[in-house]
Amino acid sequence: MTLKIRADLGQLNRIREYVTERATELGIPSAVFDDLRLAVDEAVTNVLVHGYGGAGDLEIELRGHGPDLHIFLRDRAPPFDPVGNAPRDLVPPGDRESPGGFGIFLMQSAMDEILHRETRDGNELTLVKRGVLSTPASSHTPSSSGNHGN
Amino acid sequence: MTLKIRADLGQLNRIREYVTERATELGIPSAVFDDLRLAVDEAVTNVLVHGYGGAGDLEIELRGHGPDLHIFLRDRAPPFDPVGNAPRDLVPPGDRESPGGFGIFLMQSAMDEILHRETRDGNELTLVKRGVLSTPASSHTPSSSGNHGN
Amino acid sequence: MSEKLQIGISREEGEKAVSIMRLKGSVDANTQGTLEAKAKEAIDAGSQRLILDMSGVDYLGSAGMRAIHAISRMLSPDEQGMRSPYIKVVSPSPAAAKVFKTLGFDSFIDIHDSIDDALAAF
Amino acid sequence: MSEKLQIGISREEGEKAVSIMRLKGSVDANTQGTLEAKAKEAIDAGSQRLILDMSGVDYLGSAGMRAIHAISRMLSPDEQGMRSPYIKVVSPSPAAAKVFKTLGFDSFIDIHDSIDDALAAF
Ligand SMILES: Nc1ncnc2c1ncn2[C@@H]1O[C@H](COP(=O)(O)OP(=O)(O)O)[C@@H](O)[C@H]1O
Ligand SMILES: Nc1ncnc2c1ncn2[C@@H]1O[C@H](COP(=O)(O)OP(=O)(O)O)[C@@H](O)[C@H]1O
Repeated sequence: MTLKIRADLGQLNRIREYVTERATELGIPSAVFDDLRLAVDEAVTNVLVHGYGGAGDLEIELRGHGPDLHIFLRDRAPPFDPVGNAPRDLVPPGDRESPGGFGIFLMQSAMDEILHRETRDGNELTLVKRGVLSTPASSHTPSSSGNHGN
Repeated sequence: MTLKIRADLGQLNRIREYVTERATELGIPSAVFDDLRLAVDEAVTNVLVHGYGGAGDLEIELRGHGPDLHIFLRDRAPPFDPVGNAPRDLVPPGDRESPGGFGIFLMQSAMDEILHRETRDGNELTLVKRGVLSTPASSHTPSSSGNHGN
Repeated sequence: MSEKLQIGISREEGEKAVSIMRLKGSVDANTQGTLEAKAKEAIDAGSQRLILDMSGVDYLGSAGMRAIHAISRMLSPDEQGMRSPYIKVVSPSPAAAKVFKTLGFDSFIDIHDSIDDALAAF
Repeated sequence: MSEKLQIGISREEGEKAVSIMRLKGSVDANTQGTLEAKAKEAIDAGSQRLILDMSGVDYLGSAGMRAIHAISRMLSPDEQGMRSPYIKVVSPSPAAAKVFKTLGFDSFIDIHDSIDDALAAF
């Protein structure tokens, strides 16, 4: 179950809805949905705006990994690691003319871990939210579509 | 526990709050409060406006009578029986220039029974709401202040 | 607890000449006049349509319904129809909505869940 | 489900030159420009203070916060203070309120439960 989409900013709504739908299917508590939608929206927005300069191909996959949720975002944009480029400290918005770094900060605060790796033709970001899936004791659950990675 | 008050329309708020407070003390379910406040407000308003022509003395008492609530309203205004003067059918507001009779209609719809009697110097209205008090089986509960009537 | 009636008024931008009246507190015989007077001010200042935002109303009795009826007549003095097209009510409490229904006002005046829905219905 | 952003604007009667913007839908990178443009219109038309009614907002992300920051700068271009005195936010969802807090905007912009409370705070 992967969403493959030629995306521009007009698709952000649809992408957030996809996250909600898949999270529902996976049985994730709805209290967590806001964090997932926020993290995906921020990550995708940055890829579209800074990576593609507007529009480009995206893949979005939500998959259980034991009790954890992994959200994979794949693009074909120039390599960029948002974690390595996370803002140091957040400066209050009143303090400067043009505050920034909000997106990566929010993305990190909404998830437990964010991993970046360069792929052959772009980037794969893994957004991890821990302990949101209820699994049969100590099993490693493959997703229904199998677990053959990228 | 009787509220004795020299009332004008500016006291309607306070009178409705008194109803809420006493109903709470009596353990009446809060779902019923709106009906009680509505009936008392409409009855008191009519006494003030039509009976006293503005302001006058009022007594308001909420008392359990088995499972039923009795609300007594006593005034010293000219005798008037709202029940005997209830509007026949309610005409939709769009139908006529100046619809009226709303107050008595609402009062009746909010309560199970309304009794009027002339007293020595005015009126006593009894607004009855049935089955809103939980009582020890089949007892006739006097109110805490005793049951010596008017 | 409950308060007397306070009314804030804002004028919607656009062609429709709508004013939004935010009611806060109690609409009873004591405050009926305030409501009618504020509505008249808005109408005199050019508003042809009114939205009564009742989300802040903690009490509504027959006096409020008389006020609403009077206001609907200010807005369409000649009409004698079943439905008042120039006044909409937004977000009454369950108790207030019951008063509307009991007196048959729900077939006289539209009730909406949001200001935007009420605006769209004009 | 969620919608793009629609914005209704009304101008509060009174001395304070306040406009109330009712936001409905999503505030994201796609709609950030709409929000900024509508606010600019209101400011150009004379509004010196803005209330953003967020009760209808189903998504707010960093783009929305950049818009709010930009609007606060339009309203007070010279000031470089800790608190923006000319913009108030009303009734954000819990998720939206969390975004404000996470980014430190809660100490930059007042958040209120009702339009009347926001108005009183100007
Ligand atoms: N996918 C990306 N490709 C290239 N640069 C990026 C990407 N994502 C983020 N950036 C850079 O990181 C900066 C910080 O991003 P972010 O935290 O979203 O803040 P903002 O967009 O508010 O400046 C951006 O301004 C941009 O320069
Ligand atoms: N306590 C009272 N004393 C005298 N007349 C009364 C009294 N209560 C009601 N009335 C009369 O009954 C009429 C109907 O009352 P009501 O149903 O409250 O409608 P409204 O006040 O809207 O006309 C009043 O107009 C008034 O003439």
